[in-house]
Amino acid sequence: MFDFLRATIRMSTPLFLTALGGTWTRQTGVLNISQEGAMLISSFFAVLGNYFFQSWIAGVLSGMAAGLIFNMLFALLCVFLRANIWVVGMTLNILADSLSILLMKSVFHVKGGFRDPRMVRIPDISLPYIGNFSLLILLAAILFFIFWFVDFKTVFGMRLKAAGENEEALSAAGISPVSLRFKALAINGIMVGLAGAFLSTSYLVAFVSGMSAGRGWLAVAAVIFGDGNLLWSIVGVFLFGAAQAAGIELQSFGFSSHLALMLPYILVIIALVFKNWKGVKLAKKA
Amino acid sequence: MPSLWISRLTKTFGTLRAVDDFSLEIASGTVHSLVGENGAGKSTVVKCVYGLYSPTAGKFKIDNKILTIKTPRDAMKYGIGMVHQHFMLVPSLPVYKNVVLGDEPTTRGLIFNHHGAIEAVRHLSAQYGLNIDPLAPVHSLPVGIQQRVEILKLLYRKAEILIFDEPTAVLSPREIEGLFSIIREFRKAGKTIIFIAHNLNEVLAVSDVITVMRKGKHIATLPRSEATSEELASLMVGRSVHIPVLEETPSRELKPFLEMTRLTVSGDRGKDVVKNLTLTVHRGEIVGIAGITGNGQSELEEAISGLRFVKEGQLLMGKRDITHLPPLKRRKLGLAYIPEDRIKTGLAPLASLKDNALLGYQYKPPFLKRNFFQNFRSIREFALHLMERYNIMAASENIQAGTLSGGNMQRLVMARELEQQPDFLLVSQPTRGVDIGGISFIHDRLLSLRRAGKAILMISADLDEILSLSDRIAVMNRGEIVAVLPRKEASRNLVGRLMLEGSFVRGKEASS
Amino acid sequence: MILFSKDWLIRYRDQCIILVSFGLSLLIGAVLISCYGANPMEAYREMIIGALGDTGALLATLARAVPLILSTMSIAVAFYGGMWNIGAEGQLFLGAFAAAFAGIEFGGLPGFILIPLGLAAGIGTAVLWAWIPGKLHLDQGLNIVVLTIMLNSIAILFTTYLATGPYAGERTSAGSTEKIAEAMRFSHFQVFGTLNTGIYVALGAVLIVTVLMVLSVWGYDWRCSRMNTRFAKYGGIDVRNRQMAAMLLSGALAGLAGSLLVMGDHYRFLINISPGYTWTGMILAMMVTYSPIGGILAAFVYSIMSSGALQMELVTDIPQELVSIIVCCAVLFVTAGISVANRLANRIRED
Amino acid sequence: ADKIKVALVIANKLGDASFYDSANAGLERAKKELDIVGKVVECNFDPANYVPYLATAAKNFDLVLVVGFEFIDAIEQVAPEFPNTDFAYFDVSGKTVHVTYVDFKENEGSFLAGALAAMMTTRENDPLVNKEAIIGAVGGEDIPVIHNFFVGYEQGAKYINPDCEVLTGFVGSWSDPAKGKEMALNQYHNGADVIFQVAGGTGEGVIAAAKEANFYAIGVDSPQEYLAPEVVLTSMLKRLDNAAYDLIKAKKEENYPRGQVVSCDLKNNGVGLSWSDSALKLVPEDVRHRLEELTQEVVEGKIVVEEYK
Ligand SMILES: Nc1ncnc2c1ncn2[C@@H]1O[C@H](COP(=O)(O)OP(=O)(O)OP(=O)(O)O)[C@@H](O)[C@H]1O
Ligand SMILES: Nc1ncnc2c1ncn2[C@@H]1O[C@H](COP(=O)(O)OP(=O)(O)OP(=O)(O)O)[C@@H](O)[C@H]1O
Ligand SMILES: [Mg+2]
Ligand SMILES: [Mg+2]
Repeated sequence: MFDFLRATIRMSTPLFLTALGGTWTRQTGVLNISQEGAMLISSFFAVLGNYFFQSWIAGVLSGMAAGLIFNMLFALLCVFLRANIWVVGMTLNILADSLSILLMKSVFHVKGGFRDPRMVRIPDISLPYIGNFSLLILLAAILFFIFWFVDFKTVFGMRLKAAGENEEALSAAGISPVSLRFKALAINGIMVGLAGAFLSTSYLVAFVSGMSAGRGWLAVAAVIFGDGNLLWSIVGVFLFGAAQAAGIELQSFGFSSHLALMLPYILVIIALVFKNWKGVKLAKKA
Repeated sequence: MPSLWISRLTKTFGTLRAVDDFSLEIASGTVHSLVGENGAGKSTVVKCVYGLYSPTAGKFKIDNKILTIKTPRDAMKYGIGMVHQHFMLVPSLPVYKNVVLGDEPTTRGLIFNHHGAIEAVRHLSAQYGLNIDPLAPVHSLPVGIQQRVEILKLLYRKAEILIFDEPTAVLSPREIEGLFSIIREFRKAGKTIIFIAHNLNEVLAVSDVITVMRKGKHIATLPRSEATSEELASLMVGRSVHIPVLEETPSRELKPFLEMTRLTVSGDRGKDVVKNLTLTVHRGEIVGIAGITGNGQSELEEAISGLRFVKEGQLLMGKRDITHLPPLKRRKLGLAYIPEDRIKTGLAPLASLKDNALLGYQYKPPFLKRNFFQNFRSIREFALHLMERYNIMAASENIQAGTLSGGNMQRLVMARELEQQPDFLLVSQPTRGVDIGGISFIHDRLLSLRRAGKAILMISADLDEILSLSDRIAVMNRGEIVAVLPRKEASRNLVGRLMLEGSFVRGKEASS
Repeated sequence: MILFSKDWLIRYRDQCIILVSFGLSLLIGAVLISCYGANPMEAYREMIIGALGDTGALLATLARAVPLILSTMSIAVAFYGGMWNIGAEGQLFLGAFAAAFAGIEFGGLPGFILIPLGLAAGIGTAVLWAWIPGKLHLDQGLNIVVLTIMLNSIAILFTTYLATGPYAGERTSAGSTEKIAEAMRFSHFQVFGTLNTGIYVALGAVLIVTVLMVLSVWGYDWRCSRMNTRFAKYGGIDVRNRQMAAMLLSGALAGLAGSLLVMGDHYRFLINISPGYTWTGMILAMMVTYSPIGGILAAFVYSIMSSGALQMELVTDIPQELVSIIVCCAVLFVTAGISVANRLANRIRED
Repeated sequence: ADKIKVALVIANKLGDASFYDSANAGLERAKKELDIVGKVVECNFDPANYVPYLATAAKNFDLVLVVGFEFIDAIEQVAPEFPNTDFAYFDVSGKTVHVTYVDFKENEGSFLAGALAAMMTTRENDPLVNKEAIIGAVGGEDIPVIHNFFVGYEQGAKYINPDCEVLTGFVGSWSDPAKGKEMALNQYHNGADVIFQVAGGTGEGVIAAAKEANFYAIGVDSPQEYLAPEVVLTSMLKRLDNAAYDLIKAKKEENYPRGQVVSCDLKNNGVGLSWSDSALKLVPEDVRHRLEELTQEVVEGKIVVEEYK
């Protein structure tokens, strides 16, 4: 049970980091669906930075920078130019996949994956009772309190929600919703960058093409599940993280691997249906 | 005491001069009203003052000091505040958060100081007798109170000059009285108030000075003591007031066409906003629904057109039960509908003019061949026909509808719906935003439909329009029809009073 | 504003933006190629020679285009009606497996029954799989993008399970079913490619959908539903049913793409049967703003580029992913261009 | 004379640190030592590429090395059309005109891996193992060939210790190392202390898990000890590199085994465990000795290693 919890936490961490910022962008009224791409591209850049500077800090920083730039591209198109978020988001996801391979081929001359013994893994820390875990998990826990604090206690958190609910009210009060959205997306980008760095330089120290493997999407699902509420998003994150961990755990009870691996996806659908079920009668209303 | 100077203000939208070389001095500590017809430029003036529009030319001064106002924030800096026609509130947040949004009290510059905000709001509320619970969530409040929240926002920002753009349009009479006493309270406290309203009685009741605008120009400024409503009206229109064009009702047997029986309809928040409404529209008559905006008219029109679910009651059209029919079936039975919100409902701004013109005809010959294929030639011809007949100015029928000017968008919707030769026309705010020439054109069209024996239900906030066009006038108040009056019995005064105080005469004249 | 007074420009505005964007992206591609130290003109020429240089290459390019065109159309029809069906990939997989299933289980039947049966199984299963998110979205208001993404994973895992477990073929160590009955196969036109007579079925389907979108009143209804749902309802369009129809049609096309891959290209279900046709189809459909004719053209151009990409990679060492990057850039340019153009044209009303 | 031109056609991409990279290593070595022209053609797991890319390669090269079970249909379709080109199809046995099949008995190699794991897992005085006789194996996608590894692995383990329990699991992807790591940790927590990875890019996560949680891992296809010399016991090699090199050399020396089936098994060192320096340090002398005996028994046919299905 304890191991299952630890696995859940590890598997939730990238979703968690992504969903924290993602919830904020959602609060400002922009659902960022390019998270999968942002995570992948920042995984790559985390490895790149790590390799060139042989320092995990440089890796994490370049991962965050990549996430930031990627999200700013999204913001430029969707917030500033008001292009359709689905079109831009989907395209950026696909672009990130191809771009990571192109870059890997250009820099490392391989296309499938890259590793090098000189790279430095993000250190683990060790606590009594709890044991070893990545520094980034500790950071995520601290970040959670910061996000919680900012979201519920500060002026900034209040304005984020106002931007999503009635942007005119906010601009009438002299605050630009556009700049708030840019800020939220920037924070989101940095956080996704952390998630990407976690995948490629903490879980292991290598980049494998396509290694984000749907985690960005699960984070988006958690954000939609939370519907702008930070705590509900986190509930979603742990729900989906636990489902992923269970997908592994169940195999040791002899479940067919494919069926066990479907679990998180089925759970997302069930969770969404339960949370949003409107009943047939209401739905009939025009 | 500072007074506000507006000096030679001009604001153009494209080729339109919405405000034209307008100058005015507003003395401090007074209530200064702006009056004028729809589109006279009143809102544009105050929006320029508040920094929502940047003037094409002109200056603002307070005590001979030139103001640089680029954004509402700049205006607030000079103590200028505005209560918008549409409230700028965040519904899910409580009152105090709405009030302080953008200028939040903080501890250590970061943490939102809930306690401080609540106290500040409570204090202000008590000081001006506004009587508001700072903790109530805004969406749970009635409009009158929501408006006070808007006012609190200004007070909180220490506004000295308060602008009210049509604040009474959404209020009940009791609430209007409340607002006026608040305004008087402000004046006593030395604040300057700029007040815009269409109802001249209201204007006369609350103002110290009244300025008349017409077509963006300054026409006259009168002290309250020298103003009468007749004089103001003729100054506003620039000619003797429009005489109703309605010819006598032909005395023939009236056949009911649209029958609404005990309709109940819920609003977006789930509250019943149309309650138990019964009304009949006959062939060959125009029934006007008068009422202050927000009394359930929008929901009623949506219910009749099929865009909103009818909770209880029955809708008959030509003896057919249409209560739960989809819009298409209603259209087939002869309904045409000119919605209140032309841009959000009446048009698809990103689609071509042609596509917009076709809506409602798409399944009819000759636009449909073999029941399935679109006949592009006749669609194009139809669009061109509408453009010509209704004088829609556009470069081409392929242009995006959103690129048309506001007036032309109106015409497009109007043209499309009228061209259906409907048996029943539901029209909401037929001339809102339409210029003088357009107004009489539209009125003529409505009347000729009536002559052709069609049934027309007209919803309008413009009392004069209602009075001049309707055979019968139904007055709506809080989701109910409080009276149905034949035109002969409907005086401006009576209808106005019914609109405001529905319950006062309910029952007496509510039968038809 | 003078720009918007020329009628042809108003009419073909989007097409112009698309062409310019595509040109720009080719330029970006050229810059990237130069970064590899290669001559862009030469690289592009290799690409075209590799794809169209001889009959074999041309047929191979066509073979590649068939599933891609179907996928593009599948996405286009859904998006055109305002349904963000990201789930076509899963629909394709299920359709493909269902067709293979029919071909294995009912292998004894004659071809004139078996072929329609295979197509019906493939299309029907995919339609059913598209119906689920359609229903949940339209009637329950769930987010269709997340739903369809999740359903993709489920469908792909499930078919993989079937193809490696209960329906695993012999001697196919990598996860694929048995070959389907001979009678159900569309025959290949040539040895070095998988172009097969199934292309006629594909052409028929594409034609039908194009007619639906361009010429029929459904196309109009879809357009209105997408551009302004409220407006469409107001005008008497049954938005819900039309959008559901778009969704199901999208599923049908994806299912057909899958069935043809099984019945024409590989004669069996493979667990990696689609390398992401519908994802590519999605960016192509978005690049041409869901226009069916544009989609066909774009899919064909893309097939040329990706089919020639190997030649290019062999000669110049430039990764094939370049092609996908070029197209993604084009989509971004197109969306940015169109939203800027819309904003220029539509005055933003401040009140 | 012209240089010999060799193409290596692979189903996915290079950079998996195992299967394809191993074949590529052979090609690279041949390029260096044999003065040939070599190119790699990557098909990116796109079934639409298999036939045309194979055909393009066959047209332009003298010898085409094909790696990936995915080509099973493609090779039957293409090879007969190019009688002048030599083909070598790795990892599958079959019969198509002049194609040379290079069949790897991964089950035999896996048998040794299983035996090694079973011997290590109960070893006393080794801080990396526990007392329980439990070992693990992590696969990428759940496909038959991976089961073939597992069958041999399990048989080897049971041969050493009939009570040895073998945990197996699949990640469902060749490119999700994070999940691979979780899978390995899960098996570790269930008592497994030697885990065999057969998971491509995903397998990197298994090795990362071993490094972090301090248990043993066994690599696959290529010598993977370098990824974590302190915990990777050895790797179960499929010597695609040697096979590729030998075939190219044969081609150059004009004794190419056209149309034959070349079996790569324990006997001819086509599969086997890699004994790099770090492996020699980790695996005790007696264990290695026992493994050599087992190898001998398999080679002599005293032990018959089962195949999947
Ligand atoms: N943002 C805008 N873009 C284009 N035209 C505008 C805009 N705002 C106002 N107008 C036009 O400017 C003119 C003046 O409008 P304004 O809103 O000031 O009138 P008003 O006197 O407030 O009318 P009402 O009594 O109806 O509120 C009108 O013709 C209106 O159509
Ligand atoms: N972005 C644009 N592209 C093309 N034509 C435009 C654009 N904006 C305005 N026009 C045209 O310029 C003319 C003047 O526009 P303007 O907004 O001033 O009209 P308006 O006074 O608001 O019209 P109305 O009185 O009908 O409301 C209109 O005929 C309109 O069609
Ligand atoms: Mg106004
Ligand atoms: Mg043990």
